[in-house]
Amino acid sequence: MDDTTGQLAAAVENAGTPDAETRLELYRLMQSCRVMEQRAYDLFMQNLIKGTSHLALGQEAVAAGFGAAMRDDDYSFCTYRGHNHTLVRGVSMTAILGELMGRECGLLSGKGGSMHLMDIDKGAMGSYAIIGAHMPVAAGAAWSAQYRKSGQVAVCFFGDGTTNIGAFHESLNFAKIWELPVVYVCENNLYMEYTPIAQVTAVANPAADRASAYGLEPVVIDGNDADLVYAVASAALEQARSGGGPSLIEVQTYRHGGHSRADPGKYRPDEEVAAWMERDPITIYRARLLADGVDESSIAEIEAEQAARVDKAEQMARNSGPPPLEIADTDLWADGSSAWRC
Amino acid sequence: MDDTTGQLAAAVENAGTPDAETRLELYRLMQSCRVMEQRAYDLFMQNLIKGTSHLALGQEAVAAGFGAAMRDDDYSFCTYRGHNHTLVRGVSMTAILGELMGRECGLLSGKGGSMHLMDIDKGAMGSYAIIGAHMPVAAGAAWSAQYRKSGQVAVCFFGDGTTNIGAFHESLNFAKIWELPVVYVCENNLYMEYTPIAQVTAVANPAADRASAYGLEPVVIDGNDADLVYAVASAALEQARSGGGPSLIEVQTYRHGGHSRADPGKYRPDEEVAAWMERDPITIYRARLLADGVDESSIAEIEAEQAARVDKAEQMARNSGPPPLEIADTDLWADGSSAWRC
Amino acid sequence: MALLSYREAVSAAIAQEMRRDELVVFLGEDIAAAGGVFKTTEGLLDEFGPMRVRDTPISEQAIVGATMGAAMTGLRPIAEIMFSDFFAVCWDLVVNQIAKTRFMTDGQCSFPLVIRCANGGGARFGAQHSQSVENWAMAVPGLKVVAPSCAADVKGLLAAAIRDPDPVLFFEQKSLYGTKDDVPDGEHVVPLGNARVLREGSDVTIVALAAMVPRAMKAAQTLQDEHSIAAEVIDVRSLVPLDTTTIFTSVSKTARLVTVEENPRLCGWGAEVSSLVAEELFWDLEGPIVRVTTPHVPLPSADALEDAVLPSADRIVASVLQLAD
Amino acid sequence: MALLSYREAVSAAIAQEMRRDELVVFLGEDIAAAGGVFKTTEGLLDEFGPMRVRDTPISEQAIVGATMGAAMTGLRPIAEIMFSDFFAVCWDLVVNQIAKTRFMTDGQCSFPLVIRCANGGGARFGAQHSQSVENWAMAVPGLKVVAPSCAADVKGLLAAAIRDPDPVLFFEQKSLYGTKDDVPDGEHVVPLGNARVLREGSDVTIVALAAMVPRAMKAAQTLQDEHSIAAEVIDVRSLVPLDTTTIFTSVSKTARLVTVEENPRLCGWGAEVSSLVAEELFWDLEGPIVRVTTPHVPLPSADALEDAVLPSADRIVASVLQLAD
Ligand SMILES: Cc1ncc(C[n+]2csc(CCOP(=O)(O)OP(=O)(O)O)c2C)c(N)n1
Ligand SMILES: Cc1ncc(C[n+]2csc(CCOP(=O)(O)OP(=O)(O)O)c2C)c(N)n1
Ligand SMILES: [Mg+2]
Ligand SMILES: [Mg+2]
Repeated sequence: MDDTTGQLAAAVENAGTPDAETRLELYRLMQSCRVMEQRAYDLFMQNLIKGTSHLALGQEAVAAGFGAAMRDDDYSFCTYRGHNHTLVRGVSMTAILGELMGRECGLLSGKGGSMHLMDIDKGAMGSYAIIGAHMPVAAGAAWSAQYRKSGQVAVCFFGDGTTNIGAFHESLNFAKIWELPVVYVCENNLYMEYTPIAQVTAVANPAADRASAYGLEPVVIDGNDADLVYAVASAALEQARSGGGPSLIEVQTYRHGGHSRADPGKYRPDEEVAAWMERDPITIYRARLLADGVDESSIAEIEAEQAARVDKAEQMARNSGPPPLEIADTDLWADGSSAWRC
Repeated sequence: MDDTTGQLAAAVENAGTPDAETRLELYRLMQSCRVMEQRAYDLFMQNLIKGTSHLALGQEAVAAGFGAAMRDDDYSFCTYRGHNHTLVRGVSMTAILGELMGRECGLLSGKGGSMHLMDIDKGAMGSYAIIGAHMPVAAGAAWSAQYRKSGQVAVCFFGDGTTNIGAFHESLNFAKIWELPVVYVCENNLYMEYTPIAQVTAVANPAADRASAYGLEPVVIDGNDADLVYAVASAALEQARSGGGPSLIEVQTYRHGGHSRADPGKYRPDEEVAAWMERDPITIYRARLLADGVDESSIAEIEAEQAARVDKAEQMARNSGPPPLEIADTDLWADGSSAWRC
Repeated sequence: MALLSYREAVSAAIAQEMRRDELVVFLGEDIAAAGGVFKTTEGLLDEFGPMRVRDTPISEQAIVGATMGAAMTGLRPIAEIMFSDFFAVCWDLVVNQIAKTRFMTDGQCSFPLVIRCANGGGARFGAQHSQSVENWAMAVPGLKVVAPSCAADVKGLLAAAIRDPDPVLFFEQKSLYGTKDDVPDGEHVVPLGNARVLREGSDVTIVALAAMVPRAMKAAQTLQDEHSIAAEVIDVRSLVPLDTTTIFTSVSKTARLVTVEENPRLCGWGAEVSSLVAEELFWDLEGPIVRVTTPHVPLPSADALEDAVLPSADRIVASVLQLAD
Repeated sequence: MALLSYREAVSAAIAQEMRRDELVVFLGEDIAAAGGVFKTTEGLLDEFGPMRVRDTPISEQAIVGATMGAAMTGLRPIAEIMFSDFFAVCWDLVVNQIAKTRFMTDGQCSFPLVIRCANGGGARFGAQHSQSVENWAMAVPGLKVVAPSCAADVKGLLAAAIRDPDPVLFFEQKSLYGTKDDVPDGEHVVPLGNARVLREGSDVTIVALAAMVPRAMKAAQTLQDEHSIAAEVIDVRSLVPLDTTTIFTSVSKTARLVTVEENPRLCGWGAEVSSLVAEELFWDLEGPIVRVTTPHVPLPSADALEDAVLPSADRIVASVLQLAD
């Protein structure tokens, strides 16, 4: 067994309350995610977002808790359900909505779409739409940080369903044997697309019950508690940064809506949905802040600020035209071209 | 946790001595493997076996123990290091040596080579040369047996190095959730090709320490003890046959020689090699039989019979010509042709 | 005749074959209870039950490997790989195991299996959910490769694929799922390996596949109406086996060939058809062989960009006109 | 000049580049302590230490994924995939992630990485350790594809690949590892994308790659000696970028083209070259374009059988003669 065993469990156990500023930041981040994705849903319904889009409404505490805990130069890797993970790194909301809408102002000028958001200057190292693929890539970024002695950490988000694919297994073993500074975060929202994870998984906690297979500490936390996510994120980042190697954290959460697009999520029992709606991370956090004596006005200010932000972002994205057609065959190669002959 | 927990451990604990006939059969099987592979080594050195060949000298107790315990219609799946696993199913030694030598009499008429032995009539469902690939295939055969209610079990052999590839992970989870009648056997011989397994694996027992990740019982046994292998094989086969689902068994063993071809295996410490040579499964078993009162003459008889068998097999293979060139493009399709146009 | 969508034809074919042969089983992600993410498999779980129609974890190697193991031990499995792009995560099982094992073992066993997938662009899903990879499959000895362009062929060719004793990769074009078409009533089976001449013409042969077929037909109409060029349009339908007889007969007549493929430029199936004609029918040709392809880039996501790169009827028309010059 | 084997040229190139740039790192199975299963990487661990030359588990997805992650964060990694056949177990990382991410993200990052592998037949290893898959790579937008035929090019092209800002798949032909050749002393770099005319001739152009190059040269000699046919032999060296200028210049002169490829028939790189010529150089041609390929089957293992399917100098000669008829 590893000498770090218990370190993260201890962090969870002793998680205090973050300082006041951090708490408002956590609320701000969650609120920004919420308004942005609600707007994305509306835009989808208006057919202004084509193709598909995978919302993480209900899962905001995870993005916010890690986002607040990460250093600016840390790396984050996420999936198609990665709008929030991208936003919390400080990426422009206009650029995100613009990308979902396929506009010129989009983060990727419309070349990537909702499933592939990346902003490398902010350390948002991409959204990957093939299950598990980004897990070894995150290990590679961590390897690079380790080799360059940069003190950076890579954080990699993925879903419960992802724990059954081969890349999960290879990545965790690989990260552990090289003691890489990478934090793997399994957002267990109980479902793959439409199939309940319990139906297709040999263990109850798809990530945590497998941690020991990689010499890692099993950690399961309430992913709808932003303070707790922040605490465990801080501890895992610190462990990685100080040479203590990788970690695997399972956070329990729930998506309010369906898997993607207009999926109504009808395969989920009503009571289950209702119970989780009760546990909305933002409602809970707002009430907690108030109970802890935070001024309602500072909360309202954040809400107003984010509401204005999303309105402005939507407007700018709407005003942006379609991308110029010339970019359809640029930037395959580093020289900017896509030439395959000479 | 699963209700079968402890079942195999109990079998190991209470492993009695197999009946006299079975014990002679175990000796016979081990001896047949030994003489065949020693001969294969000689033939390789004489350049009569081209390409490559991966011997399992020293690992015979595994093939023999499972071979003796399996029902004739059970399925076995193995790797490039699979000559013994193929032979113990009752496959012709001439056909195996002939295949290694690329002769017309070869098991696959020379089309497959040493890494791809298969004799489907004997339930020897093939040797697979890409690490891990056969693990889900074995699950599929078990699924088929389950669906057809045939009572057959699939046994799948692989090495310690194979536990770090994705297919391992997917297969075990898949086998468990469908409770498939498949027995996975990890032959831990301490090395992948030249790299010690401990250097690249996050846990000490590469298979057993991961069993719980698939809701399976952890089992590690001495793989050089044919009686013990036979006992655990019988228990695992029985569990699978009676609907108790899959199992994962780690057997500790050692290859006497290098990984393949003329690899002298110099990366292994001398003391390690010496210690394991002391634990040669055949020497041990012979001594045990004698100690238990088995007649030296019945042992000698087996030895003479297998010596004669391998001489004859070699002779027949040598006498066989190269395969007819016409077969180089037959049997891609079920109709016997390789036509891609019409 | 019944009007069925391309999507409905998928489940119709599977149901037809499952009724006929209880060795036919079906597995994949979200295919059973949910009826498939493209709703191509609705109703199958209800009719055939959970032992024959099984949801799996996200484990494509396990899915394809299990399909292989089942096929070599007496079943006739059908697997779904949700998007053809995901073949890349289980490619070893497809190309090194399924495709090779019969040959390597001197014909000891065969692999009566089908792997279906949603292939191709047009849905604004971005580069990892939109590519056409039928050329990947065609490049591998031991795989049969089918890609229908209409509901009737989905039903008939999928049924034939399920009955076929060899492994078939079945590429459904996701932008065609909503298209409707007359499908013969009762048992419907279309033998593999027959290209179909959809429109006769004497001036140029246009060979197309899947989503490119309706575009080629539209182009042919424009060529006729606006340029008095009579194009013969052939739906290849099956890349392996490839019906060179039908293609060659047409090219012998028209002396000019244009291929229209959705896969990116390099080493696409059009290159194979072109090289066959350049080798075996050279003396019949009266002009260059033109290939219309997606340029050699991944597919962009924004609608305007995706439309710009996929071969369009206009681009086909322009290519033929250039050839006719 | 120094006489080096093709095998030694691999480590010479890696050492040259690692000395020059400490961001170059190298990982793979058995490459460090053991010096590689083909002994292509001996001495590197000793010289560069375990932080730059690292042994990995049997986890090709982790190897290639880590290579990608390292490349996008400032390193210049080199990965070894032991046999090219094993690309199938990590193909997703190569084709869906590495190849697409720069394009999809509007050029936000580049991927200065190399994946080396042992490719091709002739070693009697059987179908899962012998195939030529350079055509798989060529079919994927976003990958550069290099396959040298001699030690000097191994060193020079591998060095160029390591310096290249884009992902390069580097196919070493395993049957050539033992061949020896003069390699320039000192720093040696051969730019990617230049085919090489190895032998001039006016009657027919023979385009070949890797192990087929010496066979094409042998065939050209026979054609000259026994049939007075002057063949021009071109070593393609790099499939992407493809030097169509050199190939077209030659075909314009000879008016006849034969391609010789080791990959199986369908959708090989020869099909692409043939289709390019059939489209763009049609009017210069005076005869069919002939492709010599391995037939569309997996490689058999027995020496007699393997030799029967791989293109031989004799088969090349026969194909040219048939064309000359
Ligand atoms: C290799 C692969 N297989 C299947 C899919 C299709 N797919 C997209 S999302 C998804 C479910 C993923 O579930 P989970 O990991 O729990 O993430 P969540 O969507 O719940 O965030 C599936 C099966 C895919 N993208 N990649
Ligand atoms: C996917 C894949 N990667 C690498 C190899 C090359 N290779 C062949 S055997 C081997 C070592 C396997 O080790 P282990 O699983 O312990 O089996 P053993 O050889 O010890 O029986 C390796 C790396 C391969 N065949 N397939
Ligand atoms: Mg989920
Ligand atoms: Mg081993």
